[in-house]
Amino acid sequence: MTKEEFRVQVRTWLDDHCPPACRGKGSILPDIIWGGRQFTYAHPDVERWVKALVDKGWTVPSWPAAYGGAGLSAEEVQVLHEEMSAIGTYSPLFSYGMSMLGPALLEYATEEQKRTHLPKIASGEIRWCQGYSEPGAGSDLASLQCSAVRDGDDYIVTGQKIWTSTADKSDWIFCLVRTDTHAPKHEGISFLLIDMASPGVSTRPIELISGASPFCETFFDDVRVPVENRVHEENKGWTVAKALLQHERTMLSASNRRSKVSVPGRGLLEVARDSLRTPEGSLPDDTLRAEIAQVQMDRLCYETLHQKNTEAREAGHGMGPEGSMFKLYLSELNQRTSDLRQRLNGSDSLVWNGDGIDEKEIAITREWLYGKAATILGGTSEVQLNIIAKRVLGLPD
Amino acid sequence: MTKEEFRVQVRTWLDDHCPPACRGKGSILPDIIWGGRQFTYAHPDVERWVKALVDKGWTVPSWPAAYGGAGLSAEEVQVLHEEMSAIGTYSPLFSYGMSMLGPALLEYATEEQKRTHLPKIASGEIRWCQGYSEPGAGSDLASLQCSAVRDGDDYIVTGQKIWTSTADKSDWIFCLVRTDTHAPKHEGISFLLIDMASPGVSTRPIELISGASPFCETFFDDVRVPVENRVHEENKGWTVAKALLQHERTMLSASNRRSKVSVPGRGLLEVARDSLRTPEGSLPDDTLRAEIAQVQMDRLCYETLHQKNTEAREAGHGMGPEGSMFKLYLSELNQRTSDLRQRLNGSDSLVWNGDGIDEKEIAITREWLYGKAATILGGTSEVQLNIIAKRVLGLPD
Amino acid sequence: MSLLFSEEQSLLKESAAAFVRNKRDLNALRVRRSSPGVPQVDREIWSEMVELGWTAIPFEEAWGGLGLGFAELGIVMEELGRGLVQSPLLSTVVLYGGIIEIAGSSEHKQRILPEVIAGNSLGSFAYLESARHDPLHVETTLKSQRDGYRLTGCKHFVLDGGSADEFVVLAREKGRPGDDDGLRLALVPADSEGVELENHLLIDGRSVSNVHFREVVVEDDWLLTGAGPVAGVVDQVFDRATVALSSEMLGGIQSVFDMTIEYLKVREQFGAKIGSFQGLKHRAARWFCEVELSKAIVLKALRAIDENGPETLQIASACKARLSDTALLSGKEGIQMHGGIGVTDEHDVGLFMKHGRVAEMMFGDSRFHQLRFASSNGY
Amino acid sequence: MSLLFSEEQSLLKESAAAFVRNKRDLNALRVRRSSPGVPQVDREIWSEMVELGWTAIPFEEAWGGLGLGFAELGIVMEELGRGLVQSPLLSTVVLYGGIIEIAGSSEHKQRILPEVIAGNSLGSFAYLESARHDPLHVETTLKSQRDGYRLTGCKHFVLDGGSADEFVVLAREKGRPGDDDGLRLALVPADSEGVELENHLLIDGRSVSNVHFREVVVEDDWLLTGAGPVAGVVDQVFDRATVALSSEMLGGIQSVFDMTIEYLKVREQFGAKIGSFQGLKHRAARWFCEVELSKAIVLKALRAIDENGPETLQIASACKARLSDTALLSGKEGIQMHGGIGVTDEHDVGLFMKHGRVAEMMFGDSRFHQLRFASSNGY
Repeated sequence: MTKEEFRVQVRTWLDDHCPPACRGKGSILPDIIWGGRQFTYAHPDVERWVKALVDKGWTVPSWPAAYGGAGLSAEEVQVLHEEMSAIGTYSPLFSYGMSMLGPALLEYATEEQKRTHLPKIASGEIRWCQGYSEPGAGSDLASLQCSAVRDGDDYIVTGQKIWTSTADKSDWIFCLVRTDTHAPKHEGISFLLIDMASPGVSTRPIELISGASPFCETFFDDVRVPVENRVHEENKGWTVAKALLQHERTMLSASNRRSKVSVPGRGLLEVARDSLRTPEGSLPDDTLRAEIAQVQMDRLCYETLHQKNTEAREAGHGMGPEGSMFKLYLSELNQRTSDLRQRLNGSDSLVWNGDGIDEKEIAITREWLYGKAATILGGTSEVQLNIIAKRVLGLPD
Repeated sequence: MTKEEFRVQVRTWLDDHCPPACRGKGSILPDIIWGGRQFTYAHPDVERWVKALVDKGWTVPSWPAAYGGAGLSAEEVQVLHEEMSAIGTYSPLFSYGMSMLGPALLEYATEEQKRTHLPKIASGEIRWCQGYSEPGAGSDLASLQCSAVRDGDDYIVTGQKIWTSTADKSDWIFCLVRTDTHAPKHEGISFLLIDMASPGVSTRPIELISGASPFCETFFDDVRVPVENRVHEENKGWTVAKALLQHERTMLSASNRRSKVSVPGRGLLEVARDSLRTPEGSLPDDTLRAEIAQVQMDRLCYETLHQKNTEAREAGHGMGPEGSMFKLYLSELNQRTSDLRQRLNGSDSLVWNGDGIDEKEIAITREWLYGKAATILGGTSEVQLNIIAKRVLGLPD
Repeated sequence: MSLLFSEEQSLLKESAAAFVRNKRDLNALRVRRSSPGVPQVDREIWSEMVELGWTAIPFEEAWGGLGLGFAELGIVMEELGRGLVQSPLLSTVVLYGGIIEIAGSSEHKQRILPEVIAGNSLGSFAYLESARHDPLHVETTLKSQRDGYRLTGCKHFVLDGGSADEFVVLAREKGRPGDDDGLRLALVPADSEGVELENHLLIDGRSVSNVHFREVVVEDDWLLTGAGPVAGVVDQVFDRATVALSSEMLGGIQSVFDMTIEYLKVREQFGAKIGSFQGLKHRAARWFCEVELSKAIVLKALRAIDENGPETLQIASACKARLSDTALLSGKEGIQMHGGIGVTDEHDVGLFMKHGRVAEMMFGDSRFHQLRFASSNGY
Repeated sequence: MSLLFSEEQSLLKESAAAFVRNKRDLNALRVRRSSPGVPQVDREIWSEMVELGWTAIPFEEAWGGLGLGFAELGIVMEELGRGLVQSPLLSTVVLYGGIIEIAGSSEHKQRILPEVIAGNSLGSFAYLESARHDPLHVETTLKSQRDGYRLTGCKHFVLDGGSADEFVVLAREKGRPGDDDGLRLALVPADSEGVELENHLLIDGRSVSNVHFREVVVEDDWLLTGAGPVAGVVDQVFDRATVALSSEMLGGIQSVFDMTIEYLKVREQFGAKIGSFQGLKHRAARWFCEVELSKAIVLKALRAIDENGPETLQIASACKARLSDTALLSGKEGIQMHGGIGVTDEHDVGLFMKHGRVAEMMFGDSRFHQLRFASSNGY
């Protein structure tokens, strides 16, 4: 089938299956649907649309059909996105299962593991979270202590994970655990899939400087995990972890999803115009004009670099360690942007609560505070700099 | 004698000995007289004034009288400076002998060495230069290779020094040389005084990115140096060197000498007014106003910190490793200042030569280029940062 | 004036430090932030501060003051900042009391200053009408009527407004917003008819209010000055306030710096103390320089306020600009060097970062003071 | 348009790189700088460039051009920048030829473009009258007389002015300096009576001239446009020039970056390669990011020039601002990381730093382009 034939097919299918309520400007589609057992649809049209996508394999179009995908080529995926964009719709299902675990399973899991887990990710039935970091093992991820001791056909897992994003809303967790305490630290780690309904698993939300957060601590108290839930060989979990971190960085480096700006709330310029009482025309303070221009220009440069990289990947060049550059730069750019926006917003953005203050009023403040985590979580800026220095520039140890 | 009695004495002496031509606004005194055998006075009044100071021991007033000083207390030195300032004069004699070698000799030299060398420094008869750095030993000063091998009552010195400031105009050089190649690197170094008229000593000026410079390379080709010219014990030269480096940093951290600004040429604001065609009033570009204000405010902060440190030292607290902070910050502040000044001066400061261009036209450009060396020579910024981290903050190795 | 402490100043510093060690309670700050309603000034701590004589520091002995200066008040503010101990010193002593001292009649001083010193009366300065610091942008009007004046307008960000007994209000008698002419300062009791408050809690636990004035009757003797330009008084008050606030910022900055350097010495990653990594070492060393510059300029600025020389305004702006930048850097590096734990609410570094951020923007951020410095130097 | 190279573009890049490897001669630059007098354009290298077809790249085939665009010209400029090979491509092809192409009559094009492409005619654009880039500040006057016009004024910093056969001069027919109205573009042969040059050598070896015009007779058909606003033409020319120059800067930046990273891998201090020190590693990694961003925006800007869409001006300004900042950083880090050897004239890094500095300021520094970007976005 040629590209254009495929395009025609897609159009027809969309005409038939995408409800008008899920298209265009007034679309009722939420930004993201994370799925999982706790999730229920707020609107039947959304449910109809997602089910149609799932049936077609188009929530994860590049995955093989056997695992819930549609086996599309990169070019076909591109066409699919273009056609959905053209009518103002998209596939709202998104999860760490889709963006991180799925690609790792495709590479490292057994056939049985793939058939068990991938379709439920594709359909949104099971929501996954990530159990990597521990309180004592931050940037030095591989120094993790959470242990899994073999007992017959099970592992007994004991320990604590931190920064397990949305653990309290997730059904399963993929975990790095230590299966050999005597081996060098990278060589005693295994990769386990754990059902969070298992006895001994508990979670506690983490409060951040910005308030309530999606992050949790997750505790494992003698949790039994069947050996068949180990991905890849025992003590070879670091190989899986590295592949998965690469996917995470790629995900974090996408400046925006579906062209919505990554920094929520009112734009810089909008805030500046309000704050400086200048509804139109040139702003009265050149220093602020220059600062706003700088972050806008930097974003333009960043997006161009990202586009170039995407084109190169589509042309067959792999994403290498330079993924660290994207994670590093975007997190800092977003911080600079929200720092400036908060500063422009002046005294209004210093308020936390009180008379007449609701969540909308303090959105800029919360976002600014929450953004402080961006240069730390998912690999600190310092770790990214080390990776660039070593693996991109080849500087000596 | 009370402080005020001393003040009266100083006044009377100045009245009698300071020629009118060497005072006040129209003073013919040069900024600095480096002295040395190659030097001749351009004006008899200046010669008369310097000779009078030398006779009185007031070119190095705090040194003991036996070595060419006047044995004044810190308070008396202060009074002397105040009184000279009051009539717009100063002691123009200045040299590395006075600021660096002298204090080190006072601490480490034998009585005979002091009597031989210090009076000639005090009188300006002998000009000294410093032989520390080598091409392979930059920041890692102690890895120096220039060797001194004992031969009877002499050392035979062989090797190369670099960044020997004004070596081509100096009479003697103080050098760090390696006397033990097997010892740990800090423990095989000795401190030698070498007459540059000795056979086998040669110098070559170094051209910098800013053009001709005071710096030289100095070569030692089997130079015989009497053992009596070694200061302190053999292989203990590093002790002397460290004390001397401290004096150097103290000297470099003085933002200005006799209240002349440290960055020569027209001031920032003057350049900005010309360049923006705004002879008075507010400058038309807020971003430039903010940049000029920033360096001016930073200089105010720096000078305040320097003053605080000076007061603390006068109150009896020693200058510790925080001297590195002064060297670091001032060199970078001066670079930022001349970078901004050159940028304000626009296309005019990009010219190197041509029709109608003389040295005065390119003073801003040369100064900007020369200033690039300030964060490298005398200990790079990186070395200063290491010292602060380790010796001030106590961070672990 | 020397930048070193006199013996008396060293003693004051010790006593303030002891007080703060004793009162420092960052968990109370957390609780307060999540409790409903905006809390009032803590009267218990306040009365202890009054007993220690801190409210009396900058006032003349004639009014019951100690006749000391900002060099001394700054010492206290710095120590309070170190422990994030909150008090109405800034709103009541520096702003309210300060304005009365500068621009009040002797009747005003007689009535107000002893009550401020005794801790009986709290006040604040109601000046701001825009999100960014822009003190001359005054739309609030003061209109002359047969039976006195009428005050109408809304003021933002009035420090400790919810606890104040009286406000000094900056209002416009003539001219347009932005003019430095036509301004007046009026005393308005908080319980006057037509005064209405919205109280807000800030991210760092401070309280501020929006204060609405609706046709509030202002009697003749509530006005602080003649019809001359008030802008000079406002400048002088802000010089004092920025420098006092800078002292408080300095205390917070040092706490963050100290706790972070300590963390670098104990936290291990990759088999080594993280303070041994040169990347962090160099940043720590640069941060140290900024802290040292901040200490120096605060000392100079406090003394400049006391000497009241012609360069006070420049020095005060240089001080606030520097402290704002250093506070920003300290919040950033403090959190980043702590890593994950640094962004959790349970760790103290975030509280200090928020304190620094509020202070950074209060009375003008570094951009504002750069341009103020430039203007006052004639360019 | 794709940001990746087409096969033709890759070939062009290889051929330009080979040329530069061959012609690169930094010692000649040093000699030239210390020789008396200001050198002319090197006609030998120029004729080789002409033979390679580089002068023909951006012009339509109708005039003998190759009908390619800035995407291709930028490839050549970048390689030239890598080796600091100087040529009048910027002055003659981008500025002089570009203006003729944009604003000339077909007679002008017929006369001039084939000669430019053939390398027979050199020209430049005489616009600047102030130390900082401020193209609308034009005091040079063009006065109508019975027998044509008279041109009077002085232009600074005319690129390769000493070698030019003809200038395009930006002059004011009416209005005041700073107005974007009342401007004209006039062709003036360099040998016209009343034209006088002062030639200057820049720190990076480029040549520029101050050109005085003293009552120079300008004939009617030397004028490029009607009496309409010329500012749009000037903007368009500067977009092209800044982006072409940015390409050249990118080449220089990459050379400094590469030679410095290489130095970090071989230079030893304290018993280790200095590239193993984390302080330098992190700075190198950040520098790498800036270089990568620079590469990307140059590609985008070159393509924007060719597409001539509504956002060209913003993209060109974002490009020049970024490249100016990266050039500044590269000069600074390049020298600092080389240490002492980096400030000596014998090391190449200083030559690249100077090249970057000149280009940073030419056609507006990053401050200028920040504000231009802001204005063009309406704020």
